[in-house]
Amino acid sequence: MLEEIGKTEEGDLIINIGPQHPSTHGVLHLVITLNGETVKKVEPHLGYIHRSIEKMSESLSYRQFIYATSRMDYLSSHINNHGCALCVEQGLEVEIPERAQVIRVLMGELTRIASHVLWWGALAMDVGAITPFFHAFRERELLNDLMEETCGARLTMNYMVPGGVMFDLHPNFQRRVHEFISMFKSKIGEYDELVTNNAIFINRMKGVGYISREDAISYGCSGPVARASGVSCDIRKLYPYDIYGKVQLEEVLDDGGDCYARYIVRMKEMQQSLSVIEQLIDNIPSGDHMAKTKAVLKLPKGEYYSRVETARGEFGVYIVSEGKMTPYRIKYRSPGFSNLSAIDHMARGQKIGDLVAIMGSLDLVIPDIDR
Amino acid sequence: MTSEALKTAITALLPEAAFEDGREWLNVRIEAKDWKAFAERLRYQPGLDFDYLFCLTCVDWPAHMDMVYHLTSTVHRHTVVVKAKLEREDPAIDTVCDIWRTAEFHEREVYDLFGVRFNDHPDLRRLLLTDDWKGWPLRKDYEDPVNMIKL
Amino acid sequence: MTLKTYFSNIFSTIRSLLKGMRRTGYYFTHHKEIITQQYPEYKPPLPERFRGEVVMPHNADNEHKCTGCTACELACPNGTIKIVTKQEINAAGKKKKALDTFVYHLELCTMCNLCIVACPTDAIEMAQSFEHSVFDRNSLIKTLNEPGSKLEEGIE
Amino acid sequence: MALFLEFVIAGLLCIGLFAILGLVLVLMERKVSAYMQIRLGPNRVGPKGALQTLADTLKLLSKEGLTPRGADRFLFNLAPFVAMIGTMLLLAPIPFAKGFQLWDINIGVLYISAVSSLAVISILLAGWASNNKYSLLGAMRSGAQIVSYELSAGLSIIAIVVLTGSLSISDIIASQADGWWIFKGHLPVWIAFVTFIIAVTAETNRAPFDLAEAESELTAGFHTEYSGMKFALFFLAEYINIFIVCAIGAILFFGGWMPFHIGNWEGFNRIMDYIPSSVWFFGKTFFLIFVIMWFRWTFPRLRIDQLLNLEWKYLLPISMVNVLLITLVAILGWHF
Amino acid sequence: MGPASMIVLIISAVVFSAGAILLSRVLVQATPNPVKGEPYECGVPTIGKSWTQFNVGYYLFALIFLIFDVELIFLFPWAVVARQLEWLALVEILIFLFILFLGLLYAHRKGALRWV
Repeated sequence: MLEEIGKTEEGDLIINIGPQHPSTHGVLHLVITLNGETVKKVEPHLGYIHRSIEKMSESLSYRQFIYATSRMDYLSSHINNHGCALCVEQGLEVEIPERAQVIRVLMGELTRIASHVLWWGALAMDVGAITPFFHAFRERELLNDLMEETCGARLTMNYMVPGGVMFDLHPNFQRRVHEFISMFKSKIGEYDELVTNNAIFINRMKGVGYISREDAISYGCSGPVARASGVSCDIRKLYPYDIYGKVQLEEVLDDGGDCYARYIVRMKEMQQSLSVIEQLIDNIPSGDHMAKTKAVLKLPKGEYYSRVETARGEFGVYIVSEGKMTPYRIKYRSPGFSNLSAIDHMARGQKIGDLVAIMGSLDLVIPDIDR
Repeated sequence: MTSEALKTAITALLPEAAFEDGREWLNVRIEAKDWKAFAERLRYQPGLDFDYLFCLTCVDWPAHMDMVYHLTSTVHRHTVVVKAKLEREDPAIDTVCDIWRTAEFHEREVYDLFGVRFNDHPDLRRLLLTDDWKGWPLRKDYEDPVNMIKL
Repeated sequence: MTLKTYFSNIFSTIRSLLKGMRRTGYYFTHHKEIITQQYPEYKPPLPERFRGEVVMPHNADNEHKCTGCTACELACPNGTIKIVTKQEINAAGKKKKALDTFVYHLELCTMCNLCIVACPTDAIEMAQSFEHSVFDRNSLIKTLNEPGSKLEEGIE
Repeated sequence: MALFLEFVIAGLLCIGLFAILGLVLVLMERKVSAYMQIRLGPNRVGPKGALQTLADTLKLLSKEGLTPRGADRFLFNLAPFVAMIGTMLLLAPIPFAKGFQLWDINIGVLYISAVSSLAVISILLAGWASNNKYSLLGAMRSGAQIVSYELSAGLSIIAIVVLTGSLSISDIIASQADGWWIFKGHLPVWIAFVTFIIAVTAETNRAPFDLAEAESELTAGFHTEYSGMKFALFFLAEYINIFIVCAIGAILFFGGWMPFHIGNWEGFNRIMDYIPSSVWFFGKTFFLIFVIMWFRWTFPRLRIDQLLNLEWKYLLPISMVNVLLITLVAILGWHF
Repeated sequence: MGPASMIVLIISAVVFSAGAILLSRVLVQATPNPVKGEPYECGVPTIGKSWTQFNVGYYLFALIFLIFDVELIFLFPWAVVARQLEWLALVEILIFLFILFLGLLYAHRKGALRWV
């Protein structure tokens, strides 16, 4: 770090933002070089909560390692678990009952809404409006409650298992999802009143943190960050898994490339998720919620890669198997890691207040980045 | 492009490339020294346009190491997996972070956890661990009596 | 910037701000929308599937269903469960392995539910308690089978 | 001796007012924010949480006051005193009720404009002396911000002065005996009022202009390093400042302690006179305080360049033109 | 109470502040600790000096303010007599504000009001 001072010009200020800072969601540590209010360089220092989940997973069986992935991107733990389960199923070559597939997709979309709602509140808080954060939690709380009823946990679900889902749906599930849908639809207008149409908010977001389509691809961005730059990258559309191929889903694209575009993309994505839920909730096929699998799972020697679309983007699981009870090597391709790497590109030359807005618009979850 | 067409295109690019049967995607095994030039071709040659490096990692085998690059094209939607074998003693390979910017972080992570040196990387430092950390944690022979809990 | 856009800017800004104020003003005056729950006085009912801690139910005769097969111990990703078995002579006069102590490390448990799923005899289940904070870490190490308890009849 | 006793009583009264206002305003802020955020807010200490701020004060009293290493200790300790003195001095010309005024100075509004600019000095001192980068940035920001917004605040005060023809606060109130300026003065007074409210929100470092302590960027801005009682003093001074600027707003636009009168409706006016003048004063002031709190709990924060744009490209030109309009209204006698 | 109130107020402010600080000094046993004395920067040691040369952007606004604030002071005496002077006041202020406005326009054109 000492040599960095030598590289700076007179009048530059090096400031640490994070790990213990009120605006970094989690414990992101950014070392930024400032000139007055202008950001000259942003350098993320990662690893503050690195737990080496990849190394841990090497000593866990194929049933066990899934629980750890809930703790990576804790806001889309369902979808992370889904990706892992898909990867193991790929190796086992089991057929998943349709009921389980529908339940998985439903849970995934509910998780996406819950995650985006939290992001919405957190972004508003980053740019200084604190009230929306509490309003966001009202909706998120409903979702957590109804997921808790079926899965038994509110955050780290561990509900998806190789072969299906751990339990069948709770009898109240459908009714409560309907309640949520009608409630959410009545509240989404308030979101626009409080934040989306607010002139101060629009001014804080428009033209801030621009990233072009080419750069977004080169930086490996995915999810809403890439789609806001016009990169079509929705795994649910491009490489449909489970029953995503059969539902009506529109990929939300925007070519703004700035924070406001990312905001709009996520807001529209919530509507899309809602429409997927509405399509499926009354058509859950009856049947088993889980395929028969062996007590001890062994993946044949080889390599398996599966990817799913989490709330933050493309989550990939790469398993190298030696045919043993535990994987030889697991690599998690986390969306936040690549998205974060673009932050220097986005924030250079902007104000320090913009940097906070950019961080919010990237929707970073630090355990997902540090793993 | 289909897997077969990719195979012919890649053979034309790099005759030494060997193919492994991937389950889903075409797996190409190359020599580490060929990687940089090959990567540039993959990225910029019309018809291939592998512009999206969505996964970069390393696998530590008992006798050697494999760098694994998952590449896809947002134009043609075809995917290829490139693998390069490295020595376990002092592994090194050319960086590709000037071709795919995302590689800068991913290569730092691999350096951090596996100790693979990336030639010409602009900023090859530890990313996750502290700067004074000893050893490469994701290698199979890594032992850390302090931080690892044996269950 | 013409004078017209200058003023229309001002008006649209003020209008959007007033709309936001109307929304917060609505909540300020409508107290029935408040969602705060008064925690220690009011404890919301937890769903029956909520995963709070692993318990081993015993019936009225102080019998449990655990055969000591260690399926849960193997299923646990964190080494939360340690099963100590003993040799026992059953009614038929045959020597048989049986449960001696079922040690459960609550401090290591992540409530992943894998042990419950793995149990062939449904001997353990998840309880809804969640207020686990204690002053001494050792008090989180629990023995689940009660003293003097034995295996229920007919469970193999 | 009697004079000395008078001074002591006046001083004690001011200290008491300070303390009580601080407690009430902090509680009010927390309750307002809670209801807007569909929460209950403090409700454990005392009836409906009324004693919460008292408990917080006791907590702050029991905290160790830290001075960071390398800080300029003298200036660091001086800053909260400057903040308090600047705020306390502003109490002098404020009439809390009919005839209840410490000093009926004949240049009251000028005095207020002059003394209120002391606040920026305390913030700059605190930020500079802390040896902390966040503090320094926050102080610099608020320096640029507060001095800018003083202009439009001053111009909107001048608008009322043009109408009344006096700088004395008691004269300004007296001129509103037959109706408050906000009702008598047509559109220009409304523009002046809106400008005033925006400008004083910015001058007191309140959201959406709280850049000096933007917690998502600079953790706590200029008072990052302050803890214990020194922090409490800053906090107190901030809230009393809000009270005072709202009191000024009430005096200029809503007639201070003057009851609500309509022209020559004798009966109605007499009924209104039965309500004590202090109730009128505090009612109006607290209404304005509520509006400022309402802003805070609704809006996102502006960015520094947008903040200065708002002042120099919108508020200042508009209030300059507005002064012309007001002069026209005053000369033509268009006000009621 | 007259001008003496200023002295009373200053003394009471000092007494109040000093009293509060001293009271907390008496109540709290200080437990000094080198980590407590660190300047807060998110739990990371500060890199470089805090007191460095600072961006000129902030001071620019202070300078412009100075010009305008002095002009503002001139407005106060004018405002008091404006109603008596009637049309003369309007003409006078029109000229005055026009010049001021030109100054603002000049500053704007020069880019002094643009944040750098």
